Amino acid sequence: MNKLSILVVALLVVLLPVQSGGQAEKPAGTATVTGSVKFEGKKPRIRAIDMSGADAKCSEAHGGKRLKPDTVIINKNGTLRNAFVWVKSGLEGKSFPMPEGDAMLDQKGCTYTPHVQGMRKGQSLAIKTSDPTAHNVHGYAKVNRSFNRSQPAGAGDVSIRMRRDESSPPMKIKCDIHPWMNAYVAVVDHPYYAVTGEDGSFTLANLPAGTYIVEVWHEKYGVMEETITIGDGEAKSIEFTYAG
Amino acid sequence: MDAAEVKAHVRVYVLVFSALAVLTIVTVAISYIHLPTPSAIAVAMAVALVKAGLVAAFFMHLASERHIIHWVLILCLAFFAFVMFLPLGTNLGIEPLWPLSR
Amino acid sequence: MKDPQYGWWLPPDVSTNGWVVDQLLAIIHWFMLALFVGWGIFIIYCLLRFRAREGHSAVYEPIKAAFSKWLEVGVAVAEGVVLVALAMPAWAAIKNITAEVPENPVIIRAVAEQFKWLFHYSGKDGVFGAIGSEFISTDSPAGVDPDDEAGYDDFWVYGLHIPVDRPVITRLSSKDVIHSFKIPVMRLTQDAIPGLEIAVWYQATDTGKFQVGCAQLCGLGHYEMKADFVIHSPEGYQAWLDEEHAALGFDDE
Amino acid sequence: MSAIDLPYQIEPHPVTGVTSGKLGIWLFLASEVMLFGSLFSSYVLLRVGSGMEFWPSGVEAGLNVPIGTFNTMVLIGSSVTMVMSWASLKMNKLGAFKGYFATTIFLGALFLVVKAFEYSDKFSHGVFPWVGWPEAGDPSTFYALYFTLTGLHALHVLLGILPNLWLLVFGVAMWETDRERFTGRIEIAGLYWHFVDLVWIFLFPVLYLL
Amino acid sequence: MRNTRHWGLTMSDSHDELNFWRKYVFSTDHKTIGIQYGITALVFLFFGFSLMMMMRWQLAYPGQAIPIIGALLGDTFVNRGAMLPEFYNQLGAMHGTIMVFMGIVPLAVGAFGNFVVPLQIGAADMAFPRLNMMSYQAFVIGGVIMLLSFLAPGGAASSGWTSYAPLSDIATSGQTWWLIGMIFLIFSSLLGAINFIVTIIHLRAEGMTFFRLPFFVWSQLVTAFLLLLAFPALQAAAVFQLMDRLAGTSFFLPSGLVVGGEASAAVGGGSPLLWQHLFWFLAHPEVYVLILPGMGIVAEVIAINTRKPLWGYRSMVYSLVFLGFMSFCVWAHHMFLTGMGTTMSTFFQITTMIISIPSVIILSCLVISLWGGSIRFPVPMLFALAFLPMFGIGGLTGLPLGLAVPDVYLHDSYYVIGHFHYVVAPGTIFAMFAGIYHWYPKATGRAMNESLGKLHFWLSFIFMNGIFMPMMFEGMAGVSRRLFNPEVYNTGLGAHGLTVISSWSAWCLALSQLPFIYNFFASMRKKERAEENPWQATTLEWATPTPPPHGNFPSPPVVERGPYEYSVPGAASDFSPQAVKQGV
Repeated sequence: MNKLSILVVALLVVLLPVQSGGQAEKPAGTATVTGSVKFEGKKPRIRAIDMSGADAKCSEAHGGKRLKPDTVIINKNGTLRNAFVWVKSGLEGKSFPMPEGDAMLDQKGCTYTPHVQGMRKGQSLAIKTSDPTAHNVHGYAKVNRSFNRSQPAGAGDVSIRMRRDESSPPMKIKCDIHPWMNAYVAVVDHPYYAVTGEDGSFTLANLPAGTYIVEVWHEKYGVMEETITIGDGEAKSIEFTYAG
Repeated sequence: MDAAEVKAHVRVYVLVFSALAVLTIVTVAISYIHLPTPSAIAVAMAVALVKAGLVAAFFMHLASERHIIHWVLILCLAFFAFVMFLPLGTNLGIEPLWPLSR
Repeated sequence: MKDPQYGWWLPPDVSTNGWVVDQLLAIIHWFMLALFVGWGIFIIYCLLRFRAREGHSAVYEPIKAAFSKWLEVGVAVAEGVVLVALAMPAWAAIKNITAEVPENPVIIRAVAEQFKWLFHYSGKDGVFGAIGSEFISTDSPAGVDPDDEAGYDDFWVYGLHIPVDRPVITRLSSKDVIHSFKIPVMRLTQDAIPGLEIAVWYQATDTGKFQVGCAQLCGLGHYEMKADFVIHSPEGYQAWLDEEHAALGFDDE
Repeated sequence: MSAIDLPYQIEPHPVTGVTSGKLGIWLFLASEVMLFGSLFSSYVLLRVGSGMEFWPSGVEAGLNVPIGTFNTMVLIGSSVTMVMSWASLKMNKLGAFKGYFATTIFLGALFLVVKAFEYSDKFSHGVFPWVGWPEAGDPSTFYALYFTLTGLHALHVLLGILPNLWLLVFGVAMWETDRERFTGRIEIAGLYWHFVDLVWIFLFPVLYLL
Repeated sequence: MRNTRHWGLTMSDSHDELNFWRKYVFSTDHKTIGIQYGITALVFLFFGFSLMMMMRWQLAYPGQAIPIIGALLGDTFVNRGAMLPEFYNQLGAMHGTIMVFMGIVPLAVGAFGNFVVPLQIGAADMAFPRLNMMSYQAFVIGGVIMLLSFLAPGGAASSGWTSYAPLSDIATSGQTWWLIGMIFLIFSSLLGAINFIVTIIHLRAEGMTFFRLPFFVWSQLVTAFLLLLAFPALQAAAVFQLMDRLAGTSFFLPSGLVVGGEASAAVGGGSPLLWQHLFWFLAHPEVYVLILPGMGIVAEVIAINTRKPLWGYRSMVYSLVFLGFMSFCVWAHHMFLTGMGTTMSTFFQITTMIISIPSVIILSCLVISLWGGSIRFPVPMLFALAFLPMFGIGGLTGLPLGLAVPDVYLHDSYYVIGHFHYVVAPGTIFAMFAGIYHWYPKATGRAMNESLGKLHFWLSFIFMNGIFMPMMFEGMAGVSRRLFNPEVYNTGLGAHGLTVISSWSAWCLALSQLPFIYNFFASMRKKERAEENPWQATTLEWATPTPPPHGNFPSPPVVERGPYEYSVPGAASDFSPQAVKQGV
């Protein structure tokens, strides 16, 4: 089955550029979708994590202070951080250039940075450890193959190649030795995805003209989607609002 | 055993077969009258034991079998009793010491 | 890094029940040693006295038949008596340890998961929020119903903090696989089994900082499944509770 | 293959009064009793552990009692034909033996076919080993046990049919050369077959009726 | 009748045409099968031991690259040559499985049982020769599956040799291979057990009454009953776990399981304790399967080398039978800490104390048998004598573990490891060595070198204790077992010196086996033949030519007296063989 999927991927890689007529070099389009993810309602009660009882090396990395988890972070402007926005449909059959290098996930101070990220199908995820303590990287994949590798202090990167789309919901990556550590990685077949940051906004630039379903995902509040039609050179905006 | 003896056996086999058939119907019939669970289990197991006894005693010739076989089975049944002790070990074993609700 | 309290023999005992275990261990091991040395001397004596050599030959029945019978019976009876004599105090001890229900206990939930212990305290109100595996999530790792008001002041930490001289009941449960709650300085081990909640109690006699471990193989991070075990003075415990409550940061809402 | 003539293969041992083969098969059956004993014991443990009110009876869970009853009859019938085929050999009636023995194999196969229909009916209704018993609102291992126990029993039936088929087609040649030994083989095959029947006698009420 | 064609594997003249495959691979001769079992089991034993040596490196020098081997392993096993915890767990689980199910049981029962039992009872072969061959083949298949499981994604089984559910239910696919391998091994043991029982009941020579059976044969008979009736419980458990892993059932998974923060997909409703009950229902009798044949060998060797009868032969036999019987109702003493109530734990404490009585009687009888003898010290006797105190330590340290209160502290600590290894390693394995040195002349017609044997014995004796005695102290110091890096805990840090002693002893023990391995192979090539009855023994295996012909005895032996008639007053020599040959 795995061999089959490799074969299919290989065939796609070979065939698709031919179909799309060598457009791969320049940006695929000129349309832009921007927007923000708002949060309304009651803020959840989220307790700060005290790592000191579990692993002194973890809490030392934070000067012994407690750490708020990245699960729900509401920005000052009332927007939601760490929401993953991507084009769910409308780009089928098109191919896009692959970014160079691997997607990176760092383990530092017994947390994952970044907490949520997107990456391309066929790309590798390099998981790095900067901590003086042992971790294990446990990917709870539902579509890709699950993995569970331990990574002692000072070990080299663990590199995992993602062979399939897995973005709705993204794959959860967890350290079982430090159960509060988790991260989400969305594997997408195209480059039109974004993660909301400190201002809760996102931009999907260089889209070809067309009609798309844009989906937003948040680990606690789930998914929402919106359909949008956009022409060349146009810029449209979408607002998503989660109710707490 | 000689041929005449075997002929007598054949009659027994037919009788046992009828008994087994009747008992099967009995146990199914009883299940339709919906006894309370404990007595339903008791009745069904009793019937099953009788049937198993018939099969073992006549079809498997245990009734006229040598003692060595009986000893093997007695030993086996002793250990069977131990293995049936197992659920007891789990379910009676755990006695919460304090009420565990909040 | 090496703590001089821990060496090649029993670690310190700071529990009220630990002496029962230590005493039994001592009795049994002295008994074992006596038995071993006794038989050992007998074997060595036999090997020397009855070694094959010129002019020595074996005796078909060296122990007289009647005496032999007696010896046989005697050996069996003696072993039986000794073992029963050992079993009885042990049985009494287990009865005594488990039968008393302590008064005025501190109740703490210990939730095991791959690969850490999480300790759930009931907070200021002394009441745990509603608990269920369906409530387990990233922000409620102990499985407390986020909508239950009794659980608003609950908190959970990765270290076990208890007051000295007060009985502590720990309600053990596990989210995933079988773990085992082991505190060497309390002379205590108890399995945490998914689907069951098992309570143990213990009482500390001295303050200090020790460790809780996991004694049952639970996966690749089994060896890392440790937690701090801090025994506070009564005032120190209260101060710690207040600090944890303040850290919740919910009072300002 | 072994050229050594070991004693008590055909003639019974003077003290135990049985042949080696017969003692061997009974020891094997003793171990089978322990296997099914462990399975039944686990059944009790799981059923009691789940709380009686959450455990469906076979009827409630949608098992077809008439078909189960029919299958019970089939297996009991095959047991009778099996013992009759052995008796025929004892009476030196090879033809009758062949008839009875073939019927035994046929009934065993019929049992498996009916079982297969029951399984596929369950599958088509979305009932698989991994489903609980959703109606009760509480998970139960009823179907898991149903499929495991009946599956293991069906495997035993199959492992009875195959050697029997061999005996009927090829093994019967021995009748001409060594009647005693062949009768002994049929008796041993029969003991195994009756045991399989005996297990079903317990499985049927436990799974279908209780 | 002297046959000098080839050591041990000789057939009678009518079988000269047997080709290589028939003769060595698909043989139905119990002697060949016994030797096949022996060699395969020894290979597995050394393999299991080398797994342990890698683990000892990690324990003594945590986080440091394993010398030489570390560089050869893939990056799912090691990180820059240093062991990863998942690999450590695989090694631990496979070490236990290989040693117990693929090493000692096949060696004790498959090899010694097969080779010696028919000879000692005066039989021509096992009752079912072809079944015997099948059981060896099933054993090899099971063993190969186990070894191949290291290549499965995620590696071999890693949930301990006890494979406690739910951990084993959610483990990587190596566990599935483990279960399939186990089913083959169980099948092999069942076939073997049936064969032994029928052989011993039916094929005894004329005059060989039950109380004239050598104690070794008795131990094999009881062992066979244990295998026959206890293994099916594990078979049932293995079927359940296979269903859990492959068909998605939840026999061992309770409701509300949350793995890695995600609710488990299984419906639940099962019981994790069910696995433990079924497993220990097998595994406690299994412990006696490991030790009883060892006791049998030691009894033989002691009787022969003290030149006098065993003291209390009958009470030893009764104790043996009682021991076998009781071993079925003590299993839950492995489960004191699963939250069972005091009533249940008291019951199992009492049965545990009761079961120790017959083992103590057997050991006492063996020790008292030394009294009044004329004790020779050949290599097998040295191993047999060392067995006595070593098994004594193993048995005695079982006491605190069998009592619920000290067990609360010692459970799952290194003390447990030390305890059962003292029973099995310097206990059973020493008995196995005694057996190898003792029966080697029978199997090959050559004697093993005495000096090398003595070197092997003394080094093994010292280093065995060097490995396992520190573990007792580690357990007392509160170090848990199965820790990849015990130094994470301050108890482990405190006891680190003990770990280093253990590890170095283990590596030295490996080196101490070199004289044995050399001796084993070099002695086969010796020109000089051993005597027909080098130990002047009475039992029947020495009453037939070496190597025994096809069919074992040129003419059926008739047994006249008990197995240990040494130094009989008034007899011509100091041993009176059991049999007189018919027609001589």
